[in-house]
Amino acid sequence: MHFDWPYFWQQLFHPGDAFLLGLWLTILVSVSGQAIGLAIGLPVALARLSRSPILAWAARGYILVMRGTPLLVQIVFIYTGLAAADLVRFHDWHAGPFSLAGNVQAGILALGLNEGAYMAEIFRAGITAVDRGQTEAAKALGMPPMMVLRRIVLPQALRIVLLPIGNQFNIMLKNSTLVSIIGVSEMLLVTETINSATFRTFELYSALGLYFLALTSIWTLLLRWIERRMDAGRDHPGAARAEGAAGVDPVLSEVSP
Amino acid sequence: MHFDWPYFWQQLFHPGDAFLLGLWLTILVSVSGQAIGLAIGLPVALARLSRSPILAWAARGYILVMRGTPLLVQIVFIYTGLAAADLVRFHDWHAGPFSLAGNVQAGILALGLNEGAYMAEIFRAGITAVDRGQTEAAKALGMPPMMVLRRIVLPQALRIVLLPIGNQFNIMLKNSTLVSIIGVSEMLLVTETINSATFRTFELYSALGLYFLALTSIWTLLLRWIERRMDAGRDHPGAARAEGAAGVDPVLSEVSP
Amino acid sequence: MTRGMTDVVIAAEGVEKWFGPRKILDGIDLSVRRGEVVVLIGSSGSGKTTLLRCIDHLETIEAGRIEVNGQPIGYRARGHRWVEDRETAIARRRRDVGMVFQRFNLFAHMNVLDNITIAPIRVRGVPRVEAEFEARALLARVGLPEKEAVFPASLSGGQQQRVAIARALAMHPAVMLFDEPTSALDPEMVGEVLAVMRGLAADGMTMVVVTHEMGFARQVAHRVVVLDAGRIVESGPPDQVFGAPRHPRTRALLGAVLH
Amino acid sequence: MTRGMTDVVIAAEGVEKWFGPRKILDGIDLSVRRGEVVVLIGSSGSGKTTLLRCIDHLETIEAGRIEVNGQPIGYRARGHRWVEDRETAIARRRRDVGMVFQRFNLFAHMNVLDNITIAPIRVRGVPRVEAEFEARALLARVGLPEKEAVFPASLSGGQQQRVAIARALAMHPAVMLFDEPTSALDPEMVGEVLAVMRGLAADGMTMVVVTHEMGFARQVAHRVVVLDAGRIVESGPPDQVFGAPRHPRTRALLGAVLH
Amino acid sequence: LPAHIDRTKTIRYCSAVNLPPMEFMNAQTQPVGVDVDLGDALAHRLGLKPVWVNMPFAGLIPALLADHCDAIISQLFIKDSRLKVIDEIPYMYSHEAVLMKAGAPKVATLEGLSGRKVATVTGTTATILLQKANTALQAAHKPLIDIVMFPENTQALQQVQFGQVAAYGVAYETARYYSHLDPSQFELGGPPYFKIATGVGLRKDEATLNTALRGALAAMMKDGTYQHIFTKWNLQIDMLKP
Ligand SMILES: Nc1ncnc2c1ncn2[C@@H]1O[C@H](COP(=O)(O)OP(=O)(O)OP(=O)(O)O)[C@@H](O)[C@H]1O
Ligand SMILES: Nc1ncnc2c1ncn2[C@@H]1O[C@H](COP(=O)(O)OP(=O)(O)OP(=O)(O)O)[C@@H](O)[C@H]1O
Ligand SMILES: [Mg+2]
Ligand SMILES: [Mg+2]
Repeated sequence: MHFDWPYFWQQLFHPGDAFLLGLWLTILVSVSGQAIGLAIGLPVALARLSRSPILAWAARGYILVMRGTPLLVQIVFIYTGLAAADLVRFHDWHAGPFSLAGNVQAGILALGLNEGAYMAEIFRAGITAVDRGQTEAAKALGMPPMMVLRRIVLPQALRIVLLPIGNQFNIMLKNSTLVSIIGVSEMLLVTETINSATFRTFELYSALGLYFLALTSIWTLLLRWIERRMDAGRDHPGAARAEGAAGVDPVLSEVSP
Repeated sequence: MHFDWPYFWQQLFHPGDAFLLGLWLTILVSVSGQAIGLAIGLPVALARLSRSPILAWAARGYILVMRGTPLLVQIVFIYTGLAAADLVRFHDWHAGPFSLAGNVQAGILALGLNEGAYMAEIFRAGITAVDRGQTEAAKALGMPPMMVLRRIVLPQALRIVLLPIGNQFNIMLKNSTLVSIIGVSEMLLVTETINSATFRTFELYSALGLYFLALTSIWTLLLRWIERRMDAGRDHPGAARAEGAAGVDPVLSEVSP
Repeated sequence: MTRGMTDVVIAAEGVEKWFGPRKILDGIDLSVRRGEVVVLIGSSGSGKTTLLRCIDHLETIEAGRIEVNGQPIGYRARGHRWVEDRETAIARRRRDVGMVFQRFNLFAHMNVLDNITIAPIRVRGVPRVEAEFEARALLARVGLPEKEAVFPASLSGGQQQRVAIARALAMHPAVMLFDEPTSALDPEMVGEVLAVMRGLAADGMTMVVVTHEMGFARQVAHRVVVLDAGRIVESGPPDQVFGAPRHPRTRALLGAVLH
Repeated sequence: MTRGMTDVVIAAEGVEKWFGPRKILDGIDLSVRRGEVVVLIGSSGSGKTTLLRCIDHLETIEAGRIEVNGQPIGYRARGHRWVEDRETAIARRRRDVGMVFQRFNLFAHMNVLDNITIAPIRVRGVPRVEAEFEARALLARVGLPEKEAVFPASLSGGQQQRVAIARALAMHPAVMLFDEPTSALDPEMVGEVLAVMRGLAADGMTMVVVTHEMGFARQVAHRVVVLDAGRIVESGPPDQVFGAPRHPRTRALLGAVLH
Repeated sequence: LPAHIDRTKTIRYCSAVNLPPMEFMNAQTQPVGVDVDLGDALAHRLGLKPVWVNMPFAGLIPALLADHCDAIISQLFIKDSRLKVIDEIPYMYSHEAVLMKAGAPKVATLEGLSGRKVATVTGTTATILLQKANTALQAAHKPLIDIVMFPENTQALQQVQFGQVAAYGVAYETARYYSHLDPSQFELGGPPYFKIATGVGLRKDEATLNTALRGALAAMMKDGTYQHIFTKWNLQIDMLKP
């Protein structure tokens, strides 16, 4: 085996600007995708739980399709398929010094739409896990449904879903590599490009793996810290959490790359 | 919007041989990857739970790396990276009428190694969920540790992990698209190839999505049926399951594409 | 003392409640006057909880009608038919009814003061200072003046239940419904909650109380109502119901409870 | 009647057990002769369960030694030091001890017959027919001849505990340890389990029983041993211990239990 | 010029920036190569800023049709099947070849690869030529070529390097580039065997742009810019005869 240590160290500790740009894109795409996923997830969860059969079925359908098909297929479909059918076209978007290429937009949208389905299920589980007694007490006090949701159920559900959502973001970080297929120069595509000039696949991909390991580990530590902070804000950390939360094993809840 | 219905129906109901071969490869790669994952998962889970710190740390490390880095990176690393470092080369493998191309082997191995980490965590959760009283009663009867594991703990853990493992296979089906990057002509790569000649992206990817939706839905129904069958074999379905299982929300347990 | 119709706080007529194929309430007629304390007893599954929930429209009813303060709750007339009201209208009607649950149901993410003030502020639109001023008075009344900044999880069951009573009172309801308010409590804490309820009764609060505390019923109730299989089988002053029960179910029930 | 040393089934000397910084057993000396029934009592947390578990080496001990049938359990001499035995060797020694748990711990994935036969077949190497024959005899003895094909989940608690006793007996242990075998049972089922245990005692089985059933202790025990904070504070025939307790802790304890 | 190009003053080229010497990334991950020089020159001549959008080869035409770029410059061969969906402006010739590991036995024709494993990039003409060869082989009852498709060039190339495939079917220009770059590793597996005109891909509804680009190209040929680029990359054999 040949392992080019100097090259490896170079790539690990002094990567070129292109790679750093890739790192930035990985983070940008992941965070934006997650934000869209969160924004979609809550209304879809509410639709799924709503008494209107149309809303509930629409939400079910969305979740089924998003979770039943591969993300890679969704990415290509959204970027190229929709445009091919003349439905949506992604044009570069400029605002002063900032600009967002069309394929980056499409990648973020695809990741976000996919994530939305998983978020919806997490939110649904969280809302369902809030003790029914809480809702009933709120209703009995004369609160209208939206107020019950906003003031009583959601604040408690949010605590429950924090951990699963946090775990899901690790998956998002890893999934962001898939947008390389539509030419978004995130870390993987940059690495591939560098590789096409240097052919140091082993060293380059080792370094890339370490970068991802660092990202996911940092996030995991951050998540634990956030969790502890939130618990510390309560008198009784254990009791303050609805029981439902205990069912969400942090290990099982993250089950896939 | 232009939608070429005849072309879509054709692709959906009378796909060419290449596509059917892709379907077969998708299934082959998924099932084999899952089998490897299962074979790896159990020993790794046992190592992770073992009292030997070396084994436990090795298992932890394996799980951390596999879950902390993107599958796409792992696939390229295993197929191209290992070969580049002169470590492993995948050569076609022939046995009579059967043959398995090198990249298919690498794809299966990568999926399997990745899956192994997730399987290990599921097995670990399952084993931990088996009531400690069961182990103690078995020890008190004079059973040596391996017998306790084999005759008492594992049979009960297997019932607990059935559902999470089943859900995980859906993820595996979807993840199998990622091996297209190393040239395994599964459904996605075949579709891309067809598309590069016909440019009917929307129709082709719609059909591809429906194929995957069918695969994952069929598997989900099958899984429910298996579960019901297993429960029917017991006197008291509910009680026969260790409580730990209740914590594994089937929804939350599948959280990613 | 004669009371006019306006003094009827709860008027239920021919109330039927079905859960699927099972009739749980079977023609309930009950009227509760202002200032009256009614204790509801009955064996497990006889429909006591369901009746209270129907009065607050936490359950729909399939037949009959229920009026609180002279107005129907949960339903409105549309031509000759009664249809379920809009949720916001139901919510408004529910303010007249205070409900205390067996399992307290304090809002877990809020401290005691917020638990008590949220409904006055958000539902009744009371200014915060005013709501907090009143909440502190209520906390003093239930004997917990020093607990306002504490979260429910760090209170004992008895303390939680007293906060729950204060929370319901903060909405100035016309009637308070109690569903076995002490049965989830350790024995040491039952007394403190019953004491608060005694105080309420003494202040003239209209109350419907489901309880197994026969001592409380004997001392505080103006009327004891016995429910069996969704029907009212006996109703009268505590001395009469406990002293000379007429219905065989009442006798069996009292035998079991007083044991 | 004098008994020789060979008649000592359990011999514990100066046993100490620590959980982290806490000493849970503090110099236990206990010897149990063949055929003897010892009842162990003591307040919650006094170490009763821990002592039983140490005898079966389900817990390690930090000082002292425990012998069963004249041989140490869980440890072997290496030069002048005692080291923990290999797991398989411990497993072999455990066959001499039958253990019945508070929560039964029947194997949930096996029917009753398999629960009883698995250890004889797999551990003792008894042929299946023979093991099943004996299992049926044991089931008859515990009064459940017709339940062999049933799974534990469909048995009542009392039935499960009786199967658990049969399962332990199938290994022909030299001594049976019972850890509060009836305290997880509904009152109706306590009697059936105690009856089986009485039968065992009458047949001359050596038994160490942790229980709060003082009636059983009085009638069946040859000796009552009182544990307090990890020490044996009193030991003697039931009449003496119950009738004229010498130690203040015993008196307090009996006061609480007999109440 | 079309309105949207005129407004933004940029022209977007779709390209699989992975095929040296036509288009590839330099150490600073800037696109360079024959096509890039040409594309940049065309853009400057029209007063536009070039933007290179990188993507897998198979995705180029779908992306152009999806309006993700204004033109394809990516050594796109001019073929009837493509002309049905897009327009192409010819600007050079290309050839096909096979790349092999240094020292491997050479083949005169594709049929000579019978029974061996050959890598290609998805959607390229090499794939189709290999499939055609297979049809011939089948008719002759000879073992077929085992074609393995990769989404991009590097993956395919490395398979040759590692000996996981016998040959790599790719444009002659690329094959020659690698065999010159590292003769100890790579060698041309045979003579160039297929000559085809190569063009800039455009959507059919972009007539204005078509005219503008043709004009710019002609001007470049006239003033020698065109010849200068091909000489720089030592690919004079691929130049269009003016
Ligand atoms: N949501 C529901 N769905 C179906 N059946 C219900 C529901 N709620 C109550 N029931 C049934 O209605 C009957 C009356 O229940 P209810 O809770 O009112 O009795 P209760 O008198 O309060 O009894 P307890 O003293 O046990 O609280 C019971 O048989 C119960 O099983
Ligand atoms: N695994 C353990 N780790 C730490 N401490 C333990 C453990 N098991 C028992 N203890 C402690 O040891 C002490 C004795 O426990 P043990 O269960 O032996 O008491 P016991 O006499 O059986 O009480 P009970 O009547 O409640 O069953 C208790 O204080 C208990 O908290
Ligand atoms: Mg009730
Ligand atoms: Mg104990």
